[in-house]
Amino acid sequence: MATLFSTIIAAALVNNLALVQLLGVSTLFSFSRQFSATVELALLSFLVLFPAACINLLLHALILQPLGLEFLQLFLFVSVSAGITALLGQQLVKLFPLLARRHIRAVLLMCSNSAVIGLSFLQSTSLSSLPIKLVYSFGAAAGFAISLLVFAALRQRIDQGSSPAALRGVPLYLISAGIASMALLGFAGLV
Amino acid sequence: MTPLAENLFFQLLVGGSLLGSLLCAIAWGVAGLRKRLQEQRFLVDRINSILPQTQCGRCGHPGCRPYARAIATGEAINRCPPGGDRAIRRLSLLLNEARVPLDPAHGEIESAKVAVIREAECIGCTKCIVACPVDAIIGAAKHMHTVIASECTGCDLCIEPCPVDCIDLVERAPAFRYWSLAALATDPLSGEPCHD
Amino acid sequence: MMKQRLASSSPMQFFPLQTSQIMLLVILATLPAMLVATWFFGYGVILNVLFATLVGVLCEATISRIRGRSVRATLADNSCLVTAVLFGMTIPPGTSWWLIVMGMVFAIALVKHAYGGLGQNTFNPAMAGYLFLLLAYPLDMTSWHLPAAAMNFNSASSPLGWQGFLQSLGCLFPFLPLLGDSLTVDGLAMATPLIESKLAAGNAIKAALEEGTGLFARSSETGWELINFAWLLGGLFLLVTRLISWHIPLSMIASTLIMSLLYYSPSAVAVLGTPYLHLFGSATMMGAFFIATDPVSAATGSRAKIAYGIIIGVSLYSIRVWGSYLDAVAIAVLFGNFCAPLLDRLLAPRKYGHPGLFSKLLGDITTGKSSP
Amino acid sequence: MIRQAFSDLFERLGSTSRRGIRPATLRESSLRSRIMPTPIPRELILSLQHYPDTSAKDVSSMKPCVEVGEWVAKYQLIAREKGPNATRLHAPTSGTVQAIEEIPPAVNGQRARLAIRLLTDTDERELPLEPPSDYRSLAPEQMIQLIEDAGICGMGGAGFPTATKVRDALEKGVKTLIINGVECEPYISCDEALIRERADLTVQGAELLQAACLADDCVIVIDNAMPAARQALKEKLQGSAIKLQVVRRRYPAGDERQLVKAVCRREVPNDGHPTDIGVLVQNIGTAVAVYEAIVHAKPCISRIVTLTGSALLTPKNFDAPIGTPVQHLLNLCGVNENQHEFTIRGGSMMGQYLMDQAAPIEKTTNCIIASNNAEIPEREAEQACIRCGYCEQACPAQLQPQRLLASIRNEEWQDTVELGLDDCIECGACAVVCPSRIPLVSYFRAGKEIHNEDHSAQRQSRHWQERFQFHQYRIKKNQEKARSAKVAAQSAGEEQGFSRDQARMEISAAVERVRRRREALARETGHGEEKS
Repeated sequence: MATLFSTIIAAALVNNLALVQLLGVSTLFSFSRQFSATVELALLSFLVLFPAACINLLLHALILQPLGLEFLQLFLFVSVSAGITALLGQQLVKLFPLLARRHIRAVLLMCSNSAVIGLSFLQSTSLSSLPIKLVYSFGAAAGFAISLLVFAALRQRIDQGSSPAALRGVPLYLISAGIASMALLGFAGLV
Repeated sequence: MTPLAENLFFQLLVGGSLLGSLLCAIAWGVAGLRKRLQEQRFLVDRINSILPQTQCGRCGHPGCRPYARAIATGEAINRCPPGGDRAIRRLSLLLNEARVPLDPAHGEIESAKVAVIREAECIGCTKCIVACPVDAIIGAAKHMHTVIASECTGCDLCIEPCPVDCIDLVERAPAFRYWSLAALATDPLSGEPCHD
Repeated sequence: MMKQRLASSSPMQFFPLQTSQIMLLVILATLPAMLVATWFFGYGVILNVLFATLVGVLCEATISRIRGRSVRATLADNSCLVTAVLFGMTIPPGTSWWLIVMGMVFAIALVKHAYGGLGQNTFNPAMAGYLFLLLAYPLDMTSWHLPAAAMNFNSASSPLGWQGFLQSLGCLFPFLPLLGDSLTVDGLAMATPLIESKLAAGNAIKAALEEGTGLFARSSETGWELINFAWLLGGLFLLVTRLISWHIPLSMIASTLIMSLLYYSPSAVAVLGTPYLHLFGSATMMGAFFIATDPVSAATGSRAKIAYGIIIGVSLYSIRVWGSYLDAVAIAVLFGNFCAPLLDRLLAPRKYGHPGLFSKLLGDITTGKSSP
Repeated sequence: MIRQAFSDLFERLGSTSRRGIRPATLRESSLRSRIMPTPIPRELILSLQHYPDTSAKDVSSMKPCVEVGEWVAKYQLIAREKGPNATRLHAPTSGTVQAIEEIPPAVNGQRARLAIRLLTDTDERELPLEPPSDYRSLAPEQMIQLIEDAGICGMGGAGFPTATKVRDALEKGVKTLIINGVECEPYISCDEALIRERADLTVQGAELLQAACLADDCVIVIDNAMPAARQALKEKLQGSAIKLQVVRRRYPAGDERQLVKAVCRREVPNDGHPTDIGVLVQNIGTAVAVYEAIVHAKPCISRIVTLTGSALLTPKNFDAPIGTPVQHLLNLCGVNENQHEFTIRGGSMMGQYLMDQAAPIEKTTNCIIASNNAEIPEREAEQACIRCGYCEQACPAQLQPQRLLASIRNEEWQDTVELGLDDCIECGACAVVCPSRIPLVSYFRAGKEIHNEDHSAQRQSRHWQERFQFHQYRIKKNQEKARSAKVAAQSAGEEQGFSRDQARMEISAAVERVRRRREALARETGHGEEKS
């Protein structure tokens, strides 16, 4: 129980993909104009991140490693995540036209998102056991989705302010992300 | 003596309650999602309900619904002058797109209009009656026509067909508005903006 | 005059307190802690605060000038003073002037005015400035230069004497030829007000056990309790006058207390600390009453405030005990600030006549749509 | 100054359990004397537009049924309601109708409205009243009819027609009738004076109202700052089934929804009325007017108005005829001209500055404050919001004014809907406690106006959509008809038949058009009635 918990905390908070590892930061800034849209985007990104990381992990552990084909991993990771995004996008268009109209670009760009690939790479080099890696993937994906939500709420507050024109928008988001990173850095060593 | 937090029973308790609340949250999320997804089906209807329904065709489509269909498949949202900023704002929220100014190629934002027939000049040709998309013009052949003001959308489709040019578009009286945000934004004492 | 009045709207009566006066009252509430800290650590504390205020005011004036705003109006809200006082009290007394300048400029320029000035910053300026310094200059921020007298409470001279004042001034401005060779400043790596139990725990408990609590013995090791009580006193003043609401302090202190009770084990006191130490042996009181409650960067709304306090309290304890950083309050508060907008959104109060979260939840689950 | 600040802060200390604020009460001066009858002024101005006060499209909600130059007797009906949301108007005294004309707006945000100018004579000749022989045996519907005939509207503030409200309650079935005697505004004392001096009428009015709406029980609610009224009510209520409840003085405790929550511990649904949860709320002044209407069949021609403020020599309560110019009442109190800088209609919390001293007292006017800058200082310049949350603690609708403000300033209308801008009751508690002196209520009013425009635009577009769909349907049908006619003509092979068919079609189309025109006209007028 304690290991499970600490793994999730480690993945979601201490090694947060977006704000500590700085992977997939573009998703934080570019695709979430309103909060309700970000909730959907967070869900979609979780739906891409978690299965992709799991499949990548399993393929890596069950096929690449035994066969000694680890040089293929980048190719494999990219094609798996592209396949998952394509599948998701297709289903969206078919079943949920409004959702697709709102997020199709973000979802398609996620196939080459560094968060997906980066998570898979981090996992493939880590030494922990396969179940722990799967739990870690879950935590990391959930942490990414939650940081999307937190940042969307923060962005809305920032946009409401009367900041100087030169700093309005992305510069201020970057400053905020920096300060937030500083705070999350403080959690280092927690697990 | 181990701390309370390392007690197995305590851990199970906390873990169980956390898991339980997680499950509850998921159940809620799924239920909420189901509701939201039910709204998904009628994308064209939802877009159409935002458009002003003047049926003026200035967007390049023969009516509001065709334009809504086009928007659903990816057309720009800023081609509706009668809808103006309000429609663009609501469409951008619905479709999660950037708020863009109105496309000037399709006309400019105007205040609401209403068509008025100069009744003395009307020859009763019924051409405008045929053209009106909302049946707001009444009158019979060879008789004077008139516009039901409350039904008129101000689409100007009746102007073109009129052979004697006896139809005018006049501005509707704007809604009574007293409190203005612009006035609030300036300091009454110094006249400077209170916040920028 | 009369015309404007006619154009204005109800209500026509107001409570007499204004923002600037509230800020002054907050500063008033910090006075006990400032005095106690001075009593223990010498004039360095007050000098820090004064110098930080000077830098802060200059910085704020410059920026509002650049932004084309009325300098007088910007300074008149007194918010910069509160930032300066809190910042000055968190950094170690006896640091050099440039550290204060960097921290204050970071706090005012980047954390406050970049976001649009008072009321619009999402992070607490004082804490962000402090954390910036801690990450950038860890050694300077953990070295405490105290007058000789404050180091050794058996010494004959008082740190509050003339000698102590000159020594403190010399620490702040090392280039001043104040005392010549007679300047004897003890450099000591130890806890700042925010860096606590890891280093201070063993010493404080040892001192308390061996020498009795010795509340008024002027010792940098046992002084923390008194300083915390002073913060608590100031905090209670704020509570009683209802300048702050009880939600944040109470939930933050309670969650810290519960965490430390859960993990309390007499055999591991040196590592995990005692509940008493977690509450009064460090900066918990200051954080709970003065830093986390900064209205601009905190959550608003009572439910959101409670969640915000719990997040800060739990991360405070976690960082202190398991984290690798020494400072906990600043990090925990900044993390809380980061979460605050989301908490505001998710835990907004139930509007009158609207279904509450629970009934909405039930309605969602049972019918698939929210009840009216 | 600082002492005042502290005492106010401690005052707030007591208000933890419920939202709202506790401004100091300032009713004493106007309660020193008894309610004064008002000498009839030379001219009465009877406004024909009273509900709703500000946003109506029309200049009048009543139709005058007298002519210019006509002589009217006291109690004579002079205007009838046009739609469901208006009441009738009776002549408060005898006199000649001098004019029916538009008068300028009395306060901010109001439009010009139609009014009857009545030149009074001194004889006060009245129509004979026809009171029911035994008012105790009247059926509820008859009582409501009497209330409607008397033209009574809510005396508390909004002025909703009482008969409509009671009828609605009767249809839905109510459990509790609440008689609202809580006055939460600092200055207004008309309700307190009324209870103090006419407690028996109040109680009888409450009993009649209870009989009219068939409520199970009836509660008279007053606040704890009116001991004399409490004593008087206690005496009159001995042996009565009506209960007396005393709530803590707090602003805005007298608001209908707050009162329901305080008495029944239930909240009124946001999109409903108190009658939806089985509660009917009526003001204490309304109860007295109902008594007069049912027992004596006397129409509502006067009301109690508080005149107060530091510019008046003798503040007091008046029993003023509807239509009395404010100036007339001010003169009766004696104005210290040096002190008098402005006049407020309504209380200091929800009232508005009076633009014209000649404006009349209306059925909803409860207070006139003549004051100056020393007593009611002007709002200081607006400063930045520091999100202190005091407004949130004060908001009786449990909204988050600070977040609403940010959304309104940034014109994020979607968010303002979610944050409940439409639930704001504009009580002003948030603006009172704001340390940054932000005129929050003005922002909310501006936001609401834009909301309203949005809503009406949406309604309009929905309507147009229906019309367009019908248009398309009609064209399709006509085409089909034409095609079938053509087919028939071809089969007959007769050119003549074809032209006859066409003629028939044209005739039927013309008939159709006329029918639709009638329908449209009917709908239009129907709309007009609904709106007014």
